[in-house]
Parts: sequence; structure tokens; C-alpha cells
Amino acid sequence: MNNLEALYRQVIMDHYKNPRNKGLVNDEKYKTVHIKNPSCGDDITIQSLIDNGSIKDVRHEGTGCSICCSSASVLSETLIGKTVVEANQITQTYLNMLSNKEYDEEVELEDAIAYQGVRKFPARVKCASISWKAFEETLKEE
Amino acid sequence: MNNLEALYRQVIMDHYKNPRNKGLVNDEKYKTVHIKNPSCGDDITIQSLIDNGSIKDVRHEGTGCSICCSSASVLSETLIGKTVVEANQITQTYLNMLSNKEYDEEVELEDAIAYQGVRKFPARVKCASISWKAFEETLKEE
Amino acid sequence: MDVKMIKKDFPVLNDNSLVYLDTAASSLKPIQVANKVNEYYLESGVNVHRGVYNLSYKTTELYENSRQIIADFIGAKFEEVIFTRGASASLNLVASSYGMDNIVEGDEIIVSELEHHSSVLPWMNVAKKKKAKLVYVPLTSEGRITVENFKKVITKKTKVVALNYVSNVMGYIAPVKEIIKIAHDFGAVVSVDAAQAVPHKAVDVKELDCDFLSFSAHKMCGPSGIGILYGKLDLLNNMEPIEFGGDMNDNVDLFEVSYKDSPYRFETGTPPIAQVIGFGEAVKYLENIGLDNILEHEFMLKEYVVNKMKQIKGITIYNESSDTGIIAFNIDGVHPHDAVTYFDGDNISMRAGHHCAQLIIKWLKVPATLRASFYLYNTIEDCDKFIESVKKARDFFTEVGF
Amino acid sequence: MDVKMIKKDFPVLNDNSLVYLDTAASSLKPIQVANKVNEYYLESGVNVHRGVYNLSYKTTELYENSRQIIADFIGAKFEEVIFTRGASASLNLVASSYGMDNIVEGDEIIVSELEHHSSVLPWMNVAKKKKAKLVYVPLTSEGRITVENFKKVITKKTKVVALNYVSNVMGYIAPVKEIIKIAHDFGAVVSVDAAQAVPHKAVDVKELDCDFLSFSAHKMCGPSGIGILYGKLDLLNNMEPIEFGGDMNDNVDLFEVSYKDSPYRFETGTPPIAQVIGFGEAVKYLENIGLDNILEHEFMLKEYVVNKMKQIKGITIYNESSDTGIIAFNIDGVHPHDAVTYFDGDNISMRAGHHCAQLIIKWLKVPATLRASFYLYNTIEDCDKFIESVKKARDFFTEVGF
Ligand SMILES: Cc1ncc(COP(=O)(O)O)c(C=O)c1O
Ligand SMILES: Cc1ncc(COP(=O)(O)O)c(C=O)c1O
Repeated sequence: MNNLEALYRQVIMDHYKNPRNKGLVNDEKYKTVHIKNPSCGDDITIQSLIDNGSIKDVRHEGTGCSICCSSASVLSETLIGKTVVEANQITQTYLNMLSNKEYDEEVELEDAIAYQGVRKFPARVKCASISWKAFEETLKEE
Repeated sequence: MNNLEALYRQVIMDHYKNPRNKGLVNDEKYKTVHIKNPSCGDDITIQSLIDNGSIKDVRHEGTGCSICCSSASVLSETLIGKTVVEANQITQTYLNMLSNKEYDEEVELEDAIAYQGVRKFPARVKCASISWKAFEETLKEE
Repeated sequence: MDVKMIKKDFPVLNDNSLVYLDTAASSLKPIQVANKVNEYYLESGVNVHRGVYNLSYKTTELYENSRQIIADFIGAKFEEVIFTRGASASLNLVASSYGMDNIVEGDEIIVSELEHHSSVLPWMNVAKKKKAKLVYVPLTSEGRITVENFKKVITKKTKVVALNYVSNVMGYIAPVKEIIKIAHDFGAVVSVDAAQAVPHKAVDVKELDCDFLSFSAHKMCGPSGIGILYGKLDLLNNMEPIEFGGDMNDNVDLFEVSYKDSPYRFETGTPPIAQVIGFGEAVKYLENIGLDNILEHEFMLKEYVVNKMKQIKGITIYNESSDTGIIAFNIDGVHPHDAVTYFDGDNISMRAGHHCAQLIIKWLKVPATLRASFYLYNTIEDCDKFIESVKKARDFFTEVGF
Repeated sequence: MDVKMIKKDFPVLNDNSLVYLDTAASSLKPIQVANKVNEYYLESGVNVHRGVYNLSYKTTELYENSRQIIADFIGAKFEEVIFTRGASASLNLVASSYGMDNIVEGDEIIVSELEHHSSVLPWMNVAKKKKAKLVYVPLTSEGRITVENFKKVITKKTKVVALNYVSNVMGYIAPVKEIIKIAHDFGAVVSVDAAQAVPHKAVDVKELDCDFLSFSAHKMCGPSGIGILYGKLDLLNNMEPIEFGGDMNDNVDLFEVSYKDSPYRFETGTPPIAQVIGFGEAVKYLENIGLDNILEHEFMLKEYVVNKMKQIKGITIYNESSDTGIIAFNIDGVHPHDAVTYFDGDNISMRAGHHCAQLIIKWLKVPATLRASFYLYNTIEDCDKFIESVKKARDFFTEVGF
């Protein structure tokens, strides 16, 4: 498997073609964050619903490349049901992994581990990070 | 005589210390041109009085280095009494000499020949030219 | 034109596997220009204009000599060539000075959807501040600016026409000469964005009769951080400076100041000395090769590639009739950002995005495009590698499920 | 600080007879900086930000890394460091954006006669356009700005204070930290012209608490054509851009545009890439030597020279108490333009003129001055040669009849 095939893993393509939890809701209990990367046109909105210390729901909407769009879907599936503490930990671990920083390999990234391949493409790390950064912001807004 | 002594020739210093025809006149028969070289502060005004095709009078006033101020004085002494045609020819010859262009060695530059030494100091050519250029302009204004 | 020899002038292309197709963003730099810049830093490094000592004098000569070289190159006078940070700064200077002082409520400013942001946004700002109207030339179905369509929008109210000479997305050459003539008949002033023109074709400002013309060095083998604003001298000497400070004034008093004439009126502060000197060298380099040869060569490459690409299924080209070396396209169903990573894997450098020209991207109704752009150092082998890569990319993306 | 070793970094100084005393205009450039710039041209040359391919990505990293280096150097945040063409452009940006949008009729703007034209003229323009009042801090008999004198002019009407940190003619360090504190108590914003400060002393914007701070690379071993505007982030993000175009916007529609936040909001067009990368290298170079060491060294040289010069008859020094490496002086009765040619004959590079600071030259009541300025590469031998030359020059001019 060459680098490029490792980038476009089946799980990523699956989420790209069949995004889960897509579409925003009009509910002010959700925290909404919109991030744009004007240089490439990626444009992502993430919503999270927190209740009693855990992530009840995550929604997303936007345009961008396959890496960007699929990662929003993977994010939603990975984090729904987690506690805020766990979600934060997974997010940090994921972002550290992408940026080739040290990260706790014990933390279970579930499908998000598929984005390991992005590390070989530094110019695409932003694409894989943008929705996770937006999600991080939704937590901060609390 | 080294280059610098050749630059500050006695005739130049004499005109610097004892400028001839200095001071402007308030007479609208005179053509007046003001030139500034803001980078070094040289600031020269030349007036010429033309009558019947010849230079009846030249006046000057200004501030600047010795080369700049003296050359206005030399100019006035050299050109008063010449015909406009002669004055133009002397001016061209002088300016060509300074800028190391070909020039007619037959043309009598009188005291202005003392500025030959300036050619060794390209950065000072402007100082020796500025009043002559102003004079040239007074002729053009006719 | 011996491209094999030319390639040798570009050290980056020593890597024979590299296919550089992003000249429309920035061209590569020849060794001659790099050396010239380096020479300034190693053998001088001093300031210009204000120094009477020898090193500064010689550097000033080199510096102003570059201005003359560039003036001659575009058929302008020495005093009409203003050094700026780049085309964007030049285009903004026209809008901030000429525009702000001459546009009043109700005036019209003609632009187009084919503009680079740096050409249209300065005028959008003027229009907003002065309550003037921004008027868009309708584009043809191909996306071109034509004389006919221009005639439909020019009126007695038009005060400024701000159009590109060559589009950085579509590669079209606009009929600016005819447009300028018409604009002048209506009393409007024309600012030409020539950022993609001057690097690729012979441009003579007197023949065009444009009022202003802007371009950058970095797209034409020159250094980064330096560009030109050409303006007609009588316009320039009647314009207000937009930056105030050292070197642009004559006399400074506590509450009064008088300004120099063009070009110094618009050049405050220590200038980009190394860049100006390097730019002069770049112009000499291009003149040596000949601008007509360059255009012919890059157009030939573009034609060659477009003809081959048309035979590949699943590729959409947006500007088949491009007049220069620019091709805008997409692999159907593949976001250009994904695609460009594939090409990068083949060591083909190409751009994906809106190319700072969102209006034409929106006009095309796509989120973004790929753009390949050819220049004097590109070869037929580059084209073949590129076409091969396009095919493989399309197959790859089909395979992984796009 | 090993000056002998440092000199070796400056190829121009291979000419051992050269005594370079014009750093206040531009410093010489070390080989490290020249190489870094050259590396960009030879090994990259491509554009930043918009490229997703590897070469562009790596260049963007280098480029933005320079911003971080410079931010750290002055104690700022990454987003607070805006790249400009130079200090003059930075100072103008503050006046054109913050000034034009916040100054109204009757407001007061405090400046001084000790300013460089690039510090005072942008505000003279704002004052004229907005019918505001330009107020000059009275200088002491030495020509200094003091806290006491500043207190005499600050009022509730003061909206902006624009002062230099180090004077480029007198070499005085102004008490800007105290001034900023007082200005803030009166609700005024302070723009510091640090063009002669940052190259010569450690500057920490958070400690100063200045609102804006401007400087240029070319005076601190960096490339030409690049400077910095530091601004407090909340100020910057509330300021209008002054140039519009590529890279400074988010979304562009036919009649609407939204802008990015600082720093990109103020950086339209292709940036001065090579220059930014080279500037980062220059900052690393200076940090390595240590700014405190540099100031101490140049001050020591200045003291040495002033003490010797005071013993020479027929010399007038205008700033004996200079706090840095700058000496302004004249040979009595000799126009500085004449004098500088003499020094040039001894291969001593020095400046004569008004140094883009006519107000202080007029304040001194002289037509112009000579200026010698010392930096990290100057030695005691340079000083001795200089003093020797001053003596000989005075004798020469006496002899030929001045
Ligand atoms: C005190 C001061 N301010 C501003 C400037 C302007 O800097 P630049 O010419 O690099 O724009 C200079 C240098 O010329 C200066 O010495
Ligand atoms: C058509 C066009 N206009 C203007 C510009 C702006 O040039 P620069 O980025 O050098 O300021 C560009 C390039 O980016 C361009 O392609």
C-alpha cells in the first residue's frame, strides 16, 4: 500500500460518500462553530450538544475535500456518547497524532485512527484537523 | 596634486568665498528658475536677463556645498556677455564634460574648466551641475 | 528558443523529476537573478539616494538603472515607473489615490468577474466609501471580456475602468487596447491589471494608451516583494501621495510639507533595493529570450496539453480556448485539493483553489479548480508527464471510490 | 562579543580598509542572511499559502516560522506581527487605518521635532485631513524628549502619540515606557517608531505596553524591502484594512467582502517571501550575539570617539550625550557634503544631509550635518581611523581656504 492509498483508506472514503450525522439543527441547546480555510475553500460548521458532562450529539455541514468532509463525519461517530473529558482527550490525541507530536497511544481513536496516513502529507494535515478544531471550540464555548 | 586637491582648485575656492553676481533682483525682465536637490539640501536659484540674443546678466542665490555655490558664481561670470547660442554651447560642453560624455574641447569654458576635477567624484557631479541646469531652464522659458 | 538551455538557468529544475506548473502563482527564478540579488547583499548592502560616498553612489546607479530598464521594457518614461511591493500594492495605490480623490457619489466604476481580488476589491472599497456604483462587464459564455459587452456597460457616468489584461484563471487575453480607446472617448481612466500579461507577452504602455498598469516581479523570474505601477506622468504628478515620510518630500516644516514629483512622490522610505536590482536583471533575462517567443512557446504547450486532455474521460476543462499557458480544469467528482495531492506525489507542482479570483470560480459554479500554468522553462516532456499523471489520477480516484 | 569574528560574517568588510559608519541608514548584511535569501531563490522560488504541493508547503512553513521568530524577539503574539515594506509603510499603516478612522476635528496628535519624516508626516496628513491639531513636545536644550516636557503637552484631547524610541540624528533613547503609561492614563494610543531601537537594544512590546511599534529589517542585518508593524491584537482586529485584494479576505461576492483577522487582514498580495525568510535569519543572528551586547559595544565606541573628537578644534558635535552609536557633527565652516567626500577618500562611509529629519536639523539651525553611526561590526581601529581622518579633513579644508 503506497502513501496515497494509505491516505484514502476505505473507512475515510466510506464516510466521505456516506456521511453520518450530517446537516445542522436549529436548536439553541447546540453549540455551533464555523471554521473556514480560505486558501483552499474548506468550510466546516460543527454543532455539539452537551448534557450532563457528555456529548449527546454532534452535527456537521460544509464543503471541502474528501479528507476534510469525511473527518467531520468520523468525528461525529467517534465522539457521540463520550464524556466531555474523554472527547477532549480523544481530540487532543488525534490532533497530536496528525501533527507528529507525541501522543498517548493508549487512547482509543476508533475510526479516527484511519487518518494516520495524513501525516505523510503535511500539506493536508489542516484538512484533517479543521473539523476537530471546530469541535474543540464548541467545548470551549461552554 | 591628488584628486581632492584637484577638486578644490583655487579658482573654485575663490568663487566660493567671494561669489560674483550673487543676490537676486526683483525684475520681471529676468527669467528665474529654482532647483533643489533634497537629498543633500542644495538649493539654487538662477536668474538670467536676455536681451537681443545675448546674456546681459546672470544672478544667483542659494545654499549648498562649495562645489554647488561656487559653480553658480563661475557660471555667471563665464556667461554674462555671451550670446544665447554661445551660452548654450558652453553649458552643453560643461555638462558633457562633467558626465564624462564626449565634448567639444575647442569650446572655451574659461574658469568653468576648473570643474574637470569633479569627474573623479561621480557622487558630486550633481553639485557642479545643478546651477547650470537651472540656467539651461531659464533659456528654455523664453 | 532553446528550452533545454533555459531550464539549466533554473537551479530548482536540476531535480529532473520536478514538473513545475504553478508559474501563474510565482515563476521560478533563474540563477542570474539570484546572483544579482546576492551580489547586492554580499558586495554592498548599503542604502541608496542619500549617500554621497562611493558604495552608496554605485548602488544608487544600479538601482535607478533598473528603473530605466523596466521603463524601456514597457515603453514608459523613467518618471512613470513607480516601485511598489507588488501588483496588489500598485492596484491599491491607483484606487486609494486617484480613485478616492476623483470618484464621487453616483459615478460608475467598471470591473469584471474575471478579476483577481487585487484588481476588483480596491474598487469595491472606493465604490462603498464614495457611494459609487460597481458595474460588471457581462462575460461571454466562455467567460471572456469582449469589446461588445464592454460597450453595453460604459456610460458617461463611468469614471474608472479596472480590468485585467490576462486572466489568472482562464488565461484569456482581454481586448484592452480597444477598450481603452472606448473608455477614453467616454472620459474614463483605465487601470490595467497586467500581472499575468507583462510576464508573458510584449506590452507597450504608449501603444495601449492605458492610464495605469500594474505588475509584479515574482511572476516573471524576478524577486519577491517588488512590483511596478506605471502611470501617465501628468496623472501621477497630479495625484496625492498615499504614504508620507522620508524621501518623498522636498521641504518639511512643522505644519507644512511639499512633495516631490513622480516617481519619488509615491516611494517613501528605504526602497526594496535588492529586489529592484534583481528585477532589472529579470527583465534583461526575459528580453534576451524575447517575450513573443515566450508566449508562442507556452501557448504551444497549452494547445498540446488541451488536445490530449480532451481525449481523457472524466476531465472537465474550463478554458479550452485559453490564449496563454493557463489551463483551469477538474477531475470530475474529485475535489481539487484531493487531486493536487496526487499530482504532488508525481512531483508535479500545481495549484488547487479559487486562485484569489472567487468571482470567476462562482461564475463557473464550482467550489474550486485545478490550475496548470506553463512558462518558458516547461517542456513537451513536462506535458507528457502531466497528461500521464492526469490519467492515472483519474483512475486512482475512481478506484478508491470517488 | 568578539568583533573580529563578527566582522568575518560581513563579506563587504573583507576590504579591510573600509570603515562603514552609515548603519543608521542601512546596516551591512551578514553572509548568513544573504545565504538564506539565496537559498529561497535557488531551492524554491515558489509562492506561499495557496500551494498544497510540497515545495510550496515547505516554503510557507519557513515563511511563517520567520513571523514566529520575530514575534518572540519582540515579545509579541504571532498574530500581532504584520509584514510591511518597511518602517515607513508600517508607520503609514497606523495613520491611514487607525488614524483616519479615529481622529476627528479638534483632536490632538503629539509628535516631536526629533521625528524622522516617516514618523511625523503621516500624522501631519491625518491632522490636515481631519482638522486635528499636531502638537510638538518641546525638546530640552540638548534636543531630548523628556517625560516632564511630554506632560506639558498631553491633554484630554490627545488621541494619538507618535514618537521615536531612538532618534536617527541624535541617537537619544526617549523615555517611551513612561510616556506610554501617561498617554494611556489620558486615553491616548501610542505608536512607537522603533526603526533605530529594535536593531540596537532589546525591545519587549508587552513590557513597553505600546499600542503600535514599527521597524525595518535593513537596519538590523536583514534584507531590504521588509519591515514590521506590531499592534495590539484587539486594536488590529478592529482596524480597517488599507489595501484590498488577494489573501486578505474570506468570502468575496460581487458587492460584498469579508476580511480575515490580523495579520492577514493587512497583508494583501503575494508577500515578500525571500525577505521575510531572510529577516527571520537576521533576527536569529542578532539574538545570538545579544542585543544588550550590541548596545554596550556601540555605545562604548561612541564614547571613545566623542572623547577624542572633543579635543579636536574646529569640530562641532551636536549630541555628545548620545545614548547609542550615533554621532551628529560638522567641521566648522565646511558644508557636510564637502566633508563627506573627504572621508570617502579615506574609505570611510558616512552620511551628510538632513537624514530625513529636517525638523531636528532646522532645530539645530544648521543646513545639514555629518553623521557617523556605529554597529556590531565596528572596531576601535575603525574609530581611530575615523578620528585621524577628521583631523586631516579639518586641516585639508583649512588649507584649501574654507
Ligand atoms: C527613526 C527612523 N524612523 C523611520 C525610518 C524609516 O525606515 P525605512 O526607511 O526603512 O522605511 C528610519 C530610517 O530611515 C529611521 O531612522
Ligand atoms: C491577474 C492578477 N492580478 C493581480 C495579482 C496580484 O499580484 P501580487 O500577488 O504579486 O500582488 C495576481 C497574482 O497573484 C494576478 O494573477
